[in-house]
Amino acid sequence: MKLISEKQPLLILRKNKLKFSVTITLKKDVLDPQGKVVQNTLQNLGMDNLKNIRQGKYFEIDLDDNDQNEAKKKVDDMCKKLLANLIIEDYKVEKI
Amino acid sequence: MKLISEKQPLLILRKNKLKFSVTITLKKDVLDPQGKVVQNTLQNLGMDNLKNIRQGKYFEIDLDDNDQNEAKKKVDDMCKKLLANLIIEDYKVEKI
Amino acid sequence: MKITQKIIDKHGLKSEEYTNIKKILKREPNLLELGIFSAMWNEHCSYKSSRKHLKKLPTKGKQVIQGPGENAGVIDIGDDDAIIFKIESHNHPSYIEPYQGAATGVGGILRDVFTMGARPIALLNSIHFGSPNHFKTKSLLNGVVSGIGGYGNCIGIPTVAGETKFNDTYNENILVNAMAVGHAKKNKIFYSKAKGNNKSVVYVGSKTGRDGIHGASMASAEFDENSEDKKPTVQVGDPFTEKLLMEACLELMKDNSIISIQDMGAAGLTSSSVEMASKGDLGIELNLEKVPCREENMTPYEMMLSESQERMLIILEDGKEKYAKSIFEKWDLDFVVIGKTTNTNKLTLKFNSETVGEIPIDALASKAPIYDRKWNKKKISNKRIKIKNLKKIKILDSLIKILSSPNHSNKKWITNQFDQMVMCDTVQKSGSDAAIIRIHGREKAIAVAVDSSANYCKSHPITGGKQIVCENWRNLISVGAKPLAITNCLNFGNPENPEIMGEFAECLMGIKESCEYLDYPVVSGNVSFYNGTNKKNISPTPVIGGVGLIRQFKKPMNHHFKKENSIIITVGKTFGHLEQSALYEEVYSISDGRPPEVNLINEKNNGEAVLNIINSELVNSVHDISSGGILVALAEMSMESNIGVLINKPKKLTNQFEYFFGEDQSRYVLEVDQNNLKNVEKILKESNVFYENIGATQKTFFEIKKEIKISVKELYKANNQWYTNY
Amino acid sequence: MKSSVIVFPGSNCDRDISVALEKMQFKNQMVWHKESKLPKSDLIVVPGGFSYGDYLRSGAIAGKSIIINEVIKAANDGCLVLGICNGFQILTETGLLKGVLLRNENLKFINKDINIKVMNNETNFSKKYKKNEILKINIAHNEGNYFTNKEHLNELNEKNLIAFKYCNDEGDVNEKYNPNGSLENIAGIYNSKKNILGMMPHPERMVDKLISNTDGVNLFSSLLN
Ligand SMILES: Nc1ncnc2c1ncn2[C@@H]1O[C@H](COP(=O)(O)OP(=O)(O)O)[C@@H](O)[C@H]1O
Ligand SMILES: [Mg+2]
Repeated sequence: MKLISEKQPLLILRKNKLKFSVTITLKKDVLDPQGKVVQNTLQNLGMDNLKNIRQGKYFEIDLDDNDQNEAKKKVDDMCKKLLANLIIEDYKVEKI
Repeated sequence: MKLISEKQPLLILRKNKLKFSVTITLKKDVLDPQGKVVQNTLQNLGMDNLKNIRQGKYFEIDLDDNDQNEAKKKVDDMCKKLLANLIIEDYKVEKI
Repeated sequence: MKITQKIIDKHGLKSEEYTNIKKILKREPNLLELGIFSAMWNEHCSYKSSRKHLKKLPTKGKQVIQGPGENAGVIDIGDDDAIIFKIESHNHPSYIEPYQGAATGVGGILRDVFTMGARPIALLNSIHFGSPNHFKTKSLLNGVVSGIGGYGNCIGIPTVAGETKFNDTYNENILVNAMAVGHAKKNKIFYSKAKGNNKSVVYVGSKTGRDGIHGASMASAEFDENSEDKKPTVQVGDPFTEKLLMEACLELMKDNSIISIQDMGAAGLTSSSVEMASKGDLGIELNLEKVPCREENMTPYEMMLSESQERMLIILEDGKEKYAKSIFEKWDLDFVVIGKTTNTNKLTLKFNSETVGEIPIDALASKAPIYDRKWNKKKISNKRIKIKNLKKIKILDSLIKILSSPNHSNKKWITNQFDQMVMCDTVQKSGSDAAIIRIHGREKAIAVAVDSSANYCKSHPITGGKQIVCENWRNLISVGAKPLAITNCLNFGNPENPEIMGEFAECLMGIKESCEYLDYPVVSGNVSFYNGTNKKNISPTPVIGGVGLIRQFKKPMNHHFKKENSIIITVGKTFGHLEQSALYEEVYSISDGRPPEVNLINEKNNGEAVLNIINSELVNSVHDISSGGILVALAEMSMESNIGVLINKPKKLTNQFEYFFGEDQSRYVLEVDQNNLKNVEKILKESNVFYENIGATQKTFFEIKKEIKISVKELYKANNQWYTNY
Repeated sequence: MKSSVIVFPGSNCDRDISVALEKMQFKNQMVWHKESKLPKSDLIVVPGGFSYGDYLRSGAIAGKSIIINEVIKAANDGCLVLGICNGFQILTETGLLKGVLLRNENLKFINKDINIKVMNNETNFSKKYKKNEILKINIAHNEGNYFTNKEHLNELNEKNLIAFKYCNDEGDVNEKYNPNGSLENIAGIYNSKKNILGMMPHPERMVDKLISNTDGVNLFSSLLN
């Protein structure tokens, strides 16, 4: 807080909570046993028009950061390091 | 294919695959042990600005349907009937 | 598509091998055929480097019903009961994707066992990780353990024993070996050998996707910087479907519908169909458009090489299709007749009635290349490391240091993640020398354990090979079981390197010697070569999985001290071998000394005497003495029950470290009631076994007279914190 | 006493419970999930395991099966229903029991023997136990972390509907002895009519001295009369 400059007080004083969503989906040809069972169940329950379901993961992430680009990069980093397994999964980060 | 009417050939001829996404999140007051552990792990990895993570589920659903509203209702129905446990979860359906 | 050099290389075929293929076919192969050759001639399927050496292993015995060569080995445990078991590696996939790699490893080995008609009753594993300080180790450990549990827990088969080790030799190449044990009726065992012309070939189980295409080649390729590119070959396991497949197969097996059955493991549809035809001296014709596919537009190449999990191939008796189909439909599984047996001795592949590939079966099986690879004898160093030259340490500090090291810490953090009790026949869970599983509804039980010792094998492959068989044998004896037979998983580096091939050849010599002497034949196994990165090979790590029989089961024998004031006896002579020991490794970081000698005569003699004592119900608890010597063995017995010991200082030996931490082989600790002592001594004397009375159990304190005294609780604490703090 | 054990694809403690029931002299039948009729029974058991792989949420898909409607009907007519582990999860998914079972707090599957305390010994399931008796019973689950809303929790407490709580050897109920993060250490609950019991621990694993202990026996013998 010592570094507040005259020019951008608002940006820093405002408690800067940025919120991102991350969706993680299985790569195209990777087996999705969960999605398959869910799909069968829904079809058995009479949902005929249902063609396909794939299941994935979803995260909502709050960051304290001033710089949105910077923050997004961090989320990206989290995905690579932990949240997604890039061998079988893809991920998408979005500001919400 | 015999039923194509003059007025709406395109709509029917176009193989009408509608795609929806469903995100399911835990209600606010429900404990999210997964999110918490993910959060701790990331913080241990040095992600200091990270304030909060909540984990949820994500689905991509393909329907064969002509009417988008109708289809969305069906997805809504799927959520209520199976995908979400409304005691602890909220859901959101979006056309993608 | 024209077959270019690049395509050949990509398939991992050597140019001599390609020339050979052209000679066999008398033409150029097409891409599909090339893919099939590459899968079948691959190390993983053909055992081309190992076969010559494997042949020397003893595989026969009164107890053996089926030795190596089938999906799993089969042994006789009396009455009309048979035990079917095997161990297999899933090292490379587990390094790339630990959860799924380990999970599908468990799934794969289970299929090998229930394919033969057995209901699986126990799972074991041997997992080796790099140094705990290596940045990948923690997530690999987490992923592998939860993957093993994830699959076994879900399918509902108890995971009851295993071993977990850390060593920087595995930094870039972890080992994940899984073993499955099943029970069958002797007259209801199913084999993969096809019989009869024009019989239906049926595909059952999950649909085929683009999983692990060329997984088998991956498992036989060294890792390099680009290994991350090999990602998509990892498969996702579906234990739920496997459970259905298992129940469906076992249900169909009650009837006489099946001629032969084979799971689709490495190289999927290719290896299963070729193996069935080859064993039956038949041909096989497949109509690939009938293969149930998960993805759109899959090509014959993809179908033949896919390694999608949870699939089986069955050859049915005439007229049984409808009945069999009804069973698989009940379990919501695909069931499709995709071809038939022929008498052409060829693998004929059709796609929409067009022939897309045709290869003589023997070219893929019996004519697959065999290499007599060059191997060098290990140069054994004569370096002697004496404790006198080392810096001063204290006995208690050393003990604590060993007990709190990752390799010797209590493994509950791992085993609590496995369902060990499901099926309600687990008499003894993880934590003892061997697990005990009751045969359902009977009074008999089997004991199972897995063991390895990479340090021993590295520094002296022959002795190391000998030692692991003996250690495994000893672990079964310690719970009162008569050891019957083993399975082995041979994890080695690059066989094209003569030093590595030498380690392989010599370890096998050692294994053979012990197995022969102990009448402990090898009935199944698996070889995993090319473990290592960038020319850095792992230490040789053969893993032995043993099965023993407890004929009349009364109460489980284990190593938990039962009472205060019982006498403690060590069986077997203590010489004080430290050159290769837990003490040297954990306290001095020295791990290149020679392993202790193995004396097979003593091994057998001591073991049989101990078994006799257990069977005569003269002993309260038993533990073998292995890594860490007498003191660690005693500490383990104490920590399980919070009963202490009072040990006398040895008289003859001058060096206490040698006495208490020495790793001489063929030794056991026995806890004996005062009033049984005479009878125990009588048996030991009559069997000419060396033994020593070293002290007694006592309340709460772990004590060597005038040397150390510590509460057992404190030892327990030291032994139980590494994993939770990691 | 007639019992029925419902078998879903992926159930894996079905054999274990039927062995236990038969050992305790129940006349037991296995009922396949696709069946639309339940045999006449005094006790229905929904066993442990991984019905439908526990995909989506544990118990969710079994909660939509054909047979489950029959179970609901029977339960509403007062039939005794016991859900063990996955069975408990299924019963909450059907609404027969309120609340949910979340992922274990440490996110790991947990298999071990733990202590539980009998909180209410005046039900058809527990009358052979002493009040506050401490049992050692095996747990084996991924999702045993019981959660419910405040009103329901109050109801559970006020109406004495908590069947078992995790505790230590001495019967101390304390967060320290909570293996999975479950609310108030709850290990099992009754519905308001006390004809339905859902519990995470596996009593069927505790009826044979040779493999464990016999702390589960009294649950079955309570049911017998
Ligand atoms: N990964 C594992 N899975 C199951 N059990 C394990 C595992 N690792 C170790 N164990 C168990 O921990 C105990 C100690 O292992 P170990 O020290 O290797 O035993 P031993 O020296 O008798 O061979 C054994 O009962 C073993 O079965
Ligand atoms: Mg041992």
